[in-house]
Amino acid sequence: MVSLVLFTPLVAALFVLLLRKEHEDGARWVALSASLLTFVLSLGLLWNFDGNLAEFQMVEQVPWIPDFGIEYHVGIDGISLFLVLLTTFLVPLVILSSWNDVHKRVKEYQFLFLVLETGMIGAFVAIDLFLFYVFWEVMLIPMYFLVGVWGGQRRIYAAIKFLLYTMVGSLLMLVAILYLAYQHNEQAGALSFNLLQLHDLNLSNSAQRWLFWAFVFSFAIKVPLFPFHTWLPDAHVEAPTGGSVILAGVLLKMGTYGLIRFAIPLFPFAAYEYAYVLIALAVIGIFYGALVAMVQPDLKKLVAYSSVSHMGFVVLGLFAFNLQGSQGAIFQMLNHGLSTGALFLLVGVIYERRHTRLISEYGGLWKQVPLYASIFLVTMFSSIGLPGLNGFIGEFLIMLGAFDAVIQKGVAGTSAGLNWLIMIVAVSGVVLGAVYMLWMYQRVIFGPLQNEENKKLTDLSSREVIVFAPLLAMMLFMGLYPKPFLDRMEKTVNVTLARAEAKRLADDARFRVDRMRSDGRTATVNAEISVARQP
Amino acid sequence: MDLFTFIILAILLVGSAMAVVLHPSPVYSALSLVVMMSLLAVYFLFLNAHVVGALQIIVYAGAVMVLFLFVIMLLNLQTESRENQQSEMKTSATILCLVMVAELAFFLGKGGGKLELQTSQQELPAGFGTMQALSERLFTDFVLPFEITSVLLLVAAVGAVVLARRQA
Amino acid sequence: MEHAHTAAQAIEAVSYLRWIVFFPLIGVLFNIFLAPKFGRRAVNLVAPGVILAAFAFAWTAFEHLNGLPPGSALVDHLYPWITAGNLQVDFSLRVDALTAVMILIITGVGALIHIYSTGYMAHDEDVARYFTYLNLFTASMLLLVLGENLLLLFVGWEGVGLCSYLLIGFWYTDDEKASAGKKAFIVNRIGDAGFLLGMFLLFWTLVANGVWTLSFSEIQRAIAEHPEFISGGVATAICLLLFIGATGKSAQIPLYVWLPDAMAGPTPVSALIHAATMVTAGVYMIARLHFLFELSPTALAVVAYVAAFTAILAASIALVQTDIKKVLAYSTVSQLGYMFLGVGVGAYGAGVFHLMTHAFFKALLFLGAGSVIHGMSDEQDIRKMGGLLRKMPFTGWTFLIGCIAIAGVPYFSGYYSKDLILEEAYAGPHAQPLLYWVGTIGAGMTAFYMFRLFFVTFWGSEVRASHDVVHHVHESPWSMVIPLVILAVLSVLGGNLPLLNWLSPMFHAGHVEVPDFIRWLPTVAGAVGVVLAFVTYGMNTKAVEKMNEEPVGMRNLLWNKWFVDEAYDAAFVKPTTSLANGFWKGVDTQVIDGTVNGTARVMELWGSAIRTIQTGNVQNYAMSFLVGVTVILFLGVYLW
Amino acid sequence: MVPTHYHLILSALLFTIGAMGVLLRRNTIIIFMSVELMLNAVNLSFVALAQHWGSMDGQLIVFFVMAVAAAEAAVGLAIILMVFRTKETVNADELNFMRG
Repeated sequence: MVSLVLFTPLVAALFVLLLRKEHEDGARWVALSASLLTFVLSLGLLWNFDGNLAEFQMVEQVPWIPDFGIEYHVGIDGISLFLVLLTTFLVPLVILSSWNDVHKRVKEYQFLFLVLETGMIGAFVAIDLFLFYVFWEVMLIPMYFLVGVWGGQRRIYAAIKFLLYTMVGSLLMLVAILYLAYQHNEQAGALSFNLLQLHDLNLSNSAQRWLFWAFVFSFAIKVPLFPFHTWLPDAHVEAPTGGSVILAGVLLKMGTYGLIRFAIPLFPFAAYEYAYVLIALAVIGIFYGALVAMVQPDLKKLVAYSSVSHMGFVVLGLFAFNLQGSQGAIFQMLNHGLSTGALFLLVGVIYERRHTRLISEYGGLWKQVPLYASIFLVTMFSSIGLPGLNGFIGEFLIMLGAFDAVIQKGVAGTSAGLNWLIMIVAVSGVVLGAVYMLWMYQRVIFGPLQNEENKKLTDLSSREVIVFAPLLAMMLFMGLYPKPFLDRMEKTVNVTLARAEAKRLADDARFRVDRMRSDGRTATVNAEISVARQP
Repeated sequence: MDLFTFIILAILLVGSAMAVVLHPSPVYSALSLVVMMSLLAVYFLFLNAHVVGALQIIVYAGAVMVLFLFVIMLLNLQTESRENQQSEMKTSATILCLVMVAELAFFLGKGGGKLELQTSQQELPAGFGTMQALSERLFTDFVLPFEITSVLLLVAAVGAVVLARRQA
Repeated sequence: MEHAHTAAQAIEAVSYLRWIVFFPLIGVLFNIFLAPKFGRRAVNLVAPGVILAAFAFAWTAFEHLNGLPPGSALVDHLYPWITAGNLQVDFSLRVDALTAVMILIITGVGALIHIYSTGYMAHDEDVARYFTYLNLFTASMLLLVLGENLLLLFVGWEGVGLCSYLLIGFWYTDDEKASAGKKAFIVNRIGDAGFLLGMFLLFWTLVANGVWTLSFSEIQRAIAEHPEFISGGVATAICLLLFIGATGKSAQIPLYVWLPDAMAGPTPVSALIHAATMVTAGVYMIARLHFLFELSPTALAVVAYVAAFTAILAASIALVQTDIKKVLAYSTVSQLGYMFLGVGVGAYGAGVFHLMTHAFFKALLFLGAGSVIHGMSDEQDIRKMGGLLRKMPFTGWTFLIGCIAIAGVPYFSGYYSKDLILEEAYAGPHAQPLLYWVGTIGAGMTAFYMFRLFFVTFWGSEVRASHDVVHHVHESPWSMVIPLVILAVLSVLGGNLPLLNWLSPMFHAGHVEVPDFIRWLPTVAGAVGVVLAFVTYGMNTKAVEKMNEEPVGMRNLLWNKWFVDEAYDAAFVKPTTSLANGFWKGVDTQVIDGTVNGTARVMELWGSAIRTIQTGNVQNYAMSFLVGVTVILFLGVYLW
Repeated sequence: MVPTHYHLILSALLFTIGAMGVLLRRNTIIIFMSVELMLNAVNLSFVALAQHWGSMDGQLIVFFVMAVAAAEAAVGLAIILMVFRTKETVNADELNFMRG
């Protein structure tokens, strides 16, 4: 089942390759129908998913490179389920939206998009770390080309910046993955990249720290967490609309997904120890991204910086280490995928007509394109986090969780004043989010219609309405009835957190025992060991 | 092989090799190479490698060198002036080669260190180096590399044709 | 206390409460999807119709509740909304005595204003969009008061903010109006951020004691049974954070600045949102959470002081304004101050009472102002008006009734509620006698500026406007006049409604005993204000000319609203913008990208240095290759 | 009997002569022939070692080396031909297409 979803786009991609170059519409139709088919198949995943199970479901496990313990091992759990669905949901819309947008090398464009889809789904469903790494890189290459070939003026700079940034991070992660596999070899006698087996490794304190940072560095670049975010505005601005949507909608989620899937469960001790750093960076990102977004003259850049702010919320929620925060974070990933994806699509719509993204070029569009303006309005408020739309649920749960962690439990630090400062800055993101979005909206949509060029704008075509309708419907549905989503996540998140907490406590006890041994205080060691053995 | 034969062959081999490298005319160089390869074939016979010796004559001295001579004639290459013969790195290259020879000779002269190449001569199995023995290995254990080699040759042949074809 | 608590309180589950919210939403959907097909007449029918339907359901709920023992409630449980572990937030609606009053005000006044709008917006081409927003607003406001838990209240809370934003900026082609909408939303958001923090603190404080809930009734029960759950300091923090939310929504210091600007919207909107309903949400919220505020006298005191200060500050600004809507806007801020003063001194019933009477007379005043503006071809400057009483008799006389009511003339509605608040401030359960005096001075100012407005606008014999405008002045159509008349009747009689009795099971309000002169002093102050206004503006025809002069001294200060907007601009807006620019151009471009690109540049330098040995000559490469071989051989020989 | 390392030293000598040819000469054809010379030198050591260890594998490898050398000669000479056509020279100093 999972493999079917995973490889349908890839097969279709190969099929696209066989088409003749002139056959542009053929390539579009193949890509669209394949991605739709993938979406329908992924609905099967949702249908078969059992929300009462915390562990991976629909698991497929086949040896791949047995000598090194590498397996083709995929499955779905409450964390990845909706991210896979988000991916399969967005890709058809993106292909549809770029129907008339892309004229250059259409066949290759569709091919890369389908390969990209397989890469993204694969990264979400992989249980084997090696497999995860493979898909992680598979994702990178099509994106590099999408930016580099179909991008704007400075596309080469942006593409290379994007590639190098991500590569640097992912290489560190690769080293960490290999270390884990070898560690497993030492402790259990065989190489293994199986996440479920690697959970049980006993890592030393310093090893945990190094590995944690290797993983986090890689994911932080992808998220992107302040101060590793500068590739994002460049990549977004230069990428074609479809690329931006997928980049913001799905690729950024890889970072936060990696945090909750790998970094926190594998190294809970280090995660807890350094939570304050990540919370601080997340909060700075929220504030910083919002402020910088405010003064951007370019629509796409504005939305890109808003992503920095929104993804900061997600990281904040994850490092709250509680159910509310984590569930909110996962929910917020979906929200951000929908609303920021829709925002990029909206920017793409007017860019396609006017070939400029400068806010100052627009103004008073409501008169000319009321339907567009209304859809923009709803999307904007979804992004701002207006209650009743999806954004609010995520932000609320995250802040609720973060409040517990920061103020009540003091995860971030010991000084109450500092904790309140962190919390207030985080909440200020809600205000600033409204500031930059509304200001942008006012300058683009409101005011008098002065620019002659804009008087020629046409409102959304029926194709574009078809693209936006499902997005808006999902925003409303998720805002009004988030329970089906939250329920399916809850078990997995709960177990993940509980396991991480248990492991952290066990590690903590182990380290204390080690320290005492080295101090020569053997008398109390036995007592400590019995404490450590308790769950 | 006794020491005398070895010395004779070695001197001839080194001489013809030097001629290949140093002779100003490409044609003479090529002919020296033919001589050198034929001598090597003889050398192989002394080392119980009959089949390889025969192949050396057929493939190298026969096929490959004819190819070389064809090309030389095709390009109509003449003896070149002195300064055109040798590159600017003449001195350093010579020194480098001398150093390398010294190193190799030193290393091998000591019997290749732990390999102890001078002592452990052993009895050869019956039929060593014969066509039958070679074929048995070649078409059982080495059949896959063998087939791949055939593909390689085919590719090389096609490639050579494509490359050498005069573009319209 | 008439209602003793002997009778059993009932919680009755009903399923029609949802229709109170759903009907306006049906209107929204109609206006979005079907209005283009059915046209203006259908919109004019449907939009007020759905509000009337909601009113009918609200009345049903009220009657239903009336038939139950005091302190009862109706609950309509729809579905579990958010669940995350032990946290469960339900989508359920609840009507108790307080909510019943609120929904009747919202749907009642709302319906009148919808009807009025059909006349007022008759010449606007975007009427469907207008009613979409207005219906959505009503739905959100109803959700705000019906919501059974804090989060649902917050949904409505932000929803009304959204509609306020949309309606203020309704005439979006005017950049200033769009900016006013944006300002309203953002200032509200600042308050909302505080509100959220308060909600979080409350939630986790209860969780620390094992209670996972955001539901009002459960929180109330938990606190009633275990007051020790929330210590004094924490309670103060929670209440003050929530109050920050209230200052945003209900335009109190320091976040009141958006409300005067919000007058950019259509006048019926100002009447409904920025006078009668939305801005009172903060008062409602505190009344709803009074059990929480009771835990912290400090917080209550802060509320009372802020409120009184707001009341007098806004009243002072209203004294000199010349825009008819601006005067009413500052008057609203000031009256909201009185409401908060009421709840701040623990007189929740009195606060809600004033909320209701204010809804009547301020809606009346705004609608009257709208009628004037409509008749004067969109002129809002009172210096260009005058003598309108004769030209627009219904509007003029009903406006006068509104002025009398707000000025606190005895036996009109404002008299009852405002005096009650001031009496409570003097001797109530959390009395702040100082604030009684502040409030009394404010009452005098209120009477003065309202009658100044009345005299300058309606009194006199001639209209000080251009010939064309004067020629066009006309009384408004019936659809606008009828709501005026109904509201005028309510403004006169509203004070006699037995609201305090109705609310008493919730708030335990008792009558306070105060000396007679304390009881009459606010009325006297009001009378002085009226007389002063009459002397200055009613008898003196030169007064208007003086209003045209350049303001100096104190007048200048008031004319410019104490320069608060300018101060905020300098203190918050400008620094934020320059900080943002600094972040972008400094940190992002220079520091981070500088580092990144610098690394790349260093690599490039290395590359171009190393590139020189790439001669392209095969023999050079072979040479270096052989050098390497030699070195390795040497190492091999040496090591072996 | 001649000890094996004599053969190997001879092989090394021939190899170095070939290498010297590669480095010294400017004529690409002669460079190419020197490469062939080096290959032959290596073949010599393979055959000698095959005899030394009494294993046929060395001879088999020589067989494959010959095949590869033949292929290489064919392609290499074709390349030289083509280069000569465009550059009108076989002088290695003047062939710097790969200059960075």
